[in-house]
Amino acid sequence: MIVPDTVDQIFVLSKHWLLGYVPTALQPIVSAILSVAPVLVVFPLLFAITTVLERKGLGRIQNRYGPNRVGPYGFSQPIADGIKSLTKEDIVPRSADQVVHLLAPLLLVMAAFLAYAVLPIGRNMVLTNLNAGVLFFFAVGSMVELAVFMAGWSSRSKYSLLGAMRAVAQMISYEVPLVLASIVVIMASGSLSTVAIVNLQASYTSIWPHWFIFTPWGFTGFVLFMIAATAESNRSPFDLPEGESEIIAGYYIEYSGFKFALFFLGEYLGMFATSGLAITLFLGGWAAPFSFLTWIPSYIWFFAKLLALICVFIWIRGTLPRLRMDQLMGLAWKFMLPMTLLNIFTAGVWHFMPSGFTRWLVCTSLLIVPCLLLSRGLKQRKKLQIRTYRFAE
Amino acid sequence: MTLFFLIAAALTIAGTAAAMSLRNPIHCILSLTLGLVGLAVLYLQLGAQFVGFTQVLVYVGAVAILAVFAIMMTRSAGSPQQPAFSRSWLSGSAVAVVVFAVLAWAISSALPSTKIVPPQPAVSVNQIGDALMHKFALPLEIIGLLLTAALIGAVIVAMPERRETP
Amino acid sequence: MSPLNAYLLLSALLFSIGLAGVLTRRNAILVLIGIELMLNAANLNFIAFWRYGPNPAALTGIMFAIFSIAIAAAEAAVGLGIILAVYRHTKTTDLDQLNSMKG
Amino acid sequence: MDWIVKNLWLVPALPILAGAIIALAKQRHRVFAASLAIASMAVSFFLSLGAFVHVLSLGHGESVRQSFNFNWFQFGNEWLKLGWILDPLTAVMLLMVTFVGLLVFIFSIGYMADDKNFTRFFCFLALFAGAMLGVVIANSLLLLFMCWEVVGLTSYLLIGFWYANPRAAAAAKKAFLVTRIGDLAFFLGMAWLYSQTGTLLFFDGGAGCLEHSALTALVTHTTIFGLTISTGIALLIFCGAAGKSGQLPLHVWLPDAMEGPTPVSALIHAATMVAAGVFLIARIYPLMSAHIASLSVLTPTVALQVVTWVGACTALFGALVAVAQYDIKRILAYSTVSQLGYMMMGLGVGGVSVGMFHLITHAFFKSLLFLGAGSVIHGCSGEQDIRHMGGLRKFMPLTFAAYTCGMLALCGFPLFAGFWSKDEILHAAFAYSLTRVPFYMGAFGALLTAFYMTRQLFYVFAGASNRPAAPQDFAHEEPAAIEHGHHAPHESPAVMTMPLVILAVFAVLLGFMGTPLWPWFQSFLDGEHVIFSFAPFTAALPLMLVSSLLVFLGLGLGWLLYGRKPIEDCEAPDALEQVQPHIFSVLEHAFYVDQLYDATIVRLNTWAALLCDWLDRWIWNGAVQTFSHLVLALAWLDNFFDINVVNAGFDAGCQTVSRGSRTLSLLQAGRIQGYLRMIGLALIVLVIFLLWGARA
Repeated sequence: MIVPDTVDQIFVLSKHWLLGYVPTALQPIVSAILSVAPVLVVFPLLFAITTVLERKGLGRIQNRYGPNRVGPYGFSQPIADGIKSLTKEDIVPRSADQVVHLLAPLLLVMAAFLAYAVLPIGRNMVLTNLNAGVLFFFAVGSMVELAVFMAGWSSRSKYSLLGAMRAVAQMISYEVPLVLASIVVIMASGSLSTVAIVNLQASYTSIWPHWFIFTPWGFTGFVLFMIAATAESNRSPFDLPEGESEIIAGYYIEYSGFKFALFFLGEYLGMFATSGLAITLFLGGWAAPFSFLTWIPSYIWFFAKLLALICVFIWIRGTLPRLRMDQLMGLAWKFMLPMTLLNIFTAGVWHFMPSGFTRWLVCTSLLIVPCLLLSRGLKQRKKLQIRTYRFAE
Repeated sequence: MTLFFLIAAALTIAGTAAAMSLRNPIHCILSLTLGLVGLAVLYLQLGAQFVGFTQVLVYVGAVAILAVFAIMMTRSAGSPQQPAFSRSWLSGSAVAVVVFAVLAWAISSALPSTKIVPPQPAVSVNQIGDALMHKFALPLEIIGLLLTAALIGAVIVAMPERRETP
Repeated sequence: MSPLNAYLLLSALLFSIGLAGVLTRRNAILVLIGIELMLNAANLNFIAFWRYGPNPAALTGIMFAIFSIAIAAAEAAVGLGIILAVYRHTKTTDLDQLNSMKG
Repeated sequence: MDWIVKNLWLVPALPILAGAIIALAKQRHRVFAASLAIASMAVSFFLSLGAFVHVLSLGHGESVRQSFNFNWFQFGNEWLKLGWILDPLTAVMLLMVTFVGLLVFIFSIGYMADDKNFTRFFCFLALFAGAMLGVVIANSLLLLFMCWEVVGLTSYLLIGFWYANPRAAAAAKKAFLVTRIGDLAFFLGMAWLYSQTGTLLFFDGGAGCLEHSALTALVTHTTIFGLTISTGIALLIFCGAAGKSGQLPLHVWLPDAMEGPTPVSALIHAATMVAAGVFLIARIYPLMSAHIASLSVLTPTVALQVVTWVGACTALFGALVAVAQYDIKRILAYSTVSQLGYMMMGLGVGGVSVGMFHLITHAFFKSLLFLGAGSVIHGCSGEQDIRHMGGLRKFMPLTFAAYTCGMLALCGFPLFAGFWSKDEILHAAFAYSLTRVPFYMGAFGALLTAFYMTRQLFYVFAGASNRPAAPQDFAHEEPAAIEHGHHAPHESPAVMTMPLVILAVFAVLLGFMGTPLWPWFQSFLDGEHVIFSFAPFTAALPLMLVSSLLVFLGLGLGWLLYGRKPIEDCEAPDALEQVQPHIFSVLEHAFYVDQLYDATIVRLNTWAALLCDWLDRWIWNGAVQTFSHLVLALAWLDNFFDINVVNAGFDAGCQTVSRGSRTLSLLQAGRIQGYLRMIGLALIVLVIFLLWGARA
């Protein structure tokens, strides 16, 4: 089917077409710009959509309408928010550290955007096909914590600092399981390059795709990855740092105006990036779910899966209560970490065992039993501990 | 001596110099991260992607945050009262300068300035993985052991004594 | 000035900056950072020699760099742990005051 | 062994015992002292008589000599033996000494009556007599030497009896020293003899040193200048004798010895002590005359020639000087020196008997003259200068008579004692085989003797009394005479004149025992039978005529110069002086021998003393001082070293160590960055080495 192929590669072809007009000297720079620009455009738009989607979704979950005043069914709400944030006065606390205060949101957004360089949106539609793509993703991902800390500390207020410290602690704790969960896929696929991983999953047996999610370690890996991802992006059950009921707005409390908007942009972009990675690792990236659906262009599949995950996030946000800080930490270090290690172990076992039902049985049991044990361990300590906060003294 | 190299070098030097000279520790650490990112870029330019990304991951992600945490916990976050530099800063910097001079002299005089530039060695993560697993298996194990030991050690050292007398 | 020399000079500069920081900073943490910097300078050397060295395929430079990074991280962790412990006892991280090991 | 030989030691022992007792007695026991001394002397005299008789009875030949030896003390495994001997020589001497001593003792009772040290005087006299007798009977040269020394001591004590008078003390000291020089030589000779012969006994049944075996041993060896050992020893012993008998070089002490009381001079410096030297030579005559068998017996040995020459010179010298003396005792002293010279010459030329005969006769008339002089001085209350005397013939007739007998005997007036003995000497000298010179010297001496005796006689006894109004020089006065106080000269009491008479008798008669007609004395001494014969007499007749002619010539000259016109002015120079003033003054000063000695030996002695003093003060003392200073310096150095180097050094060392450690500790300042800085520097150095090494 030629038509789907050209449609599939429409963006790639158009880029090459456009490059033809560019003098050779500037060739590399222009090609870079051309490939980066669409990403910079598409994902903020997605951000706008998700804000509306989230507010309407939460409303629906909470049995109320979301924003419906602005534009049809409130879908132009983001435009209104955007205008609001642009027009709001940018108040900077006097004692704040001006430079760091300004840099924090920029760094956050930049880190988020950098993450997309590696995600294969469509077939042959990856900004840079790095050999150590996943590693790049996590390297860039780690900058986010620094940005959060800068924001929290530079605004010189107790609440922002406390929120920042909590956010950083949380993000660091969940980065470990995040990485370990992804390692399972890397181990299985044998390569760090996201493109290779997707290509590996692009094949089909009969109509079933070879996605990793359809393997016991793949599925647990996906679940753990998603839990860690939500924690990474400070959303839903893990949004303790900026929980309104806790410490108002957490580390971006002193921000207002456009910088406030940037923080939100950064946060959502971070969420899209981690879910994008989840898609590439576990859900086959731009691969169609079924062999007969491959005619639909690859990027469509990527964004469809992305929207699905966003809905899941919104769904989780609406339903799960907020975790307490020590429960959050305990979950990370006492449940997630062992499970991911175990998952890596089962992936190893899976790899060496001959395929077949026994392999399924063994692996699933290997995963289910410890999961139950570990989770019971968490439930035992029911009584509330007196939370003691103290500095290093 | 491509322009890209110069930019990266300038970035690194600026970041590190600032890291060592700023008064506020937090600023130092942030500038340090900048410097280290510059260094990672240099690694990428040299073709060692894996090392560059690990560098960023380890230093920017972990060490910087750790340093910040340390600063936060030792209450030296605020603008420090005493002067930032130790009393005998002059002699220290003098020693550093002399060291640099000697190393520079050594470098410039020792190596033959071969103009030919060997081709960019293509290194893939697979090759690194293989090397790690085969030729450098033992060091890997040792590093693993060392990291766990360090982990436990750091925790024990930093942990407040259980029987803290009031 | 071959590229290798450039890199070496850069690493030497980095090293001496790190050394200067170590020798002059008063705050223990910053001294630790200075040390980190010196280690990075060494790493840069490794990669530079790997890149422009005779036998890039051997990957020794990279390996060394990786291990060095790992160790540096571990070292930073332990160092900061010690600094915290010292702070807990002496309530200060000022190196000039921490001279109880005086002879 | 007869009783007398065994107990011969009593003769010297009694006077010594008496002397000891008197020494313990108080000064006021004057009678007790005098009587004890005289009694001991008398007993000794009788014992001597017994010994003389015993010797007479012994007969002749070698058996005449009897000696008694005993062990004195043992050193090593040898016994030192002493002993005494009784032979004609001893017997004669014993008789002479004891008899003359007795008479002098008696005379000195009167003479010393006014002296407060009367007992002490007698103590010394007794001691002297005992010692003199010891010398006479000694059979061992050692015993003889010991008694010889005691004699010297007593002569010193007696000469210096009036020790308050400085001249007397000086004279005593001079006498003692000069005789001591002689005694030293005597001692060396004795030691040499002992080393050669191994014994000092004269006659020890064949083993004695004067017996044949020892003599032959001595004669065979020769020493320096080719002299035989016997001659060497003899000469040394002769020096001792010369010292004691006042021979030429050592005669200076005799004239000065007149400072002592007159009896002393009489006994010691006329009869006995001075005779001891001659007796000694007579005693060891066999040694003197020992010669190797090849020489004939008559040729005199070197020793005897020396004795002869010394004797002749002394005789002439004494006579010459006596002519120009003014002091009565000084004239007699020089006459004694001259007569001793004659005795020595007699021994040298004639042999033992000739010398001894003159000794015996001389002892009697010389002691007579001295005692006469003593009574004259006593009478003139201490005046001794003959120019202040005169015309004593009227005041002291008995003394004058005795004195003239003695003077005639001394001059050798025919038929008097002196004539026979002097003639014997002149005869022997005439017959001397070697030279005739001693004879001429002797003859001229005899002439001078006659001359100065007549001069003295006329000065003292003839003419008017030219005593000065007052005594000029107290020093010259006899302390005893001063007490008298009255000026007119008077005859001495009987106690003094009686010995004079006895002596006068002997002076006249004694000569007949040794005339050529009947030479009893000579044969007695030689141990032969005496033969009465005219032959020797007729042989000696011409010589006797010549000598008597000389005597008459001397007397005539004396009478010519001094007899004709009595001497009124005591200050007027002597008649002889008017004739030959220069010679007269030389003679008066005894050839300036005293001055010569002073100039040479005494000055040498003082120089030596000064040298020794200087040496001691500067050299030895200096050495000791420098050494002590050296030690001090060393000690100071050591102290200095100890303080500055050791301590200071140690402290400095410690300080440097502590300072060094302090500076080193600064390195450990506890500041980490300090250490790091140092490590940085080390790095730099290391790199430099590395590269610098690489390039080389």
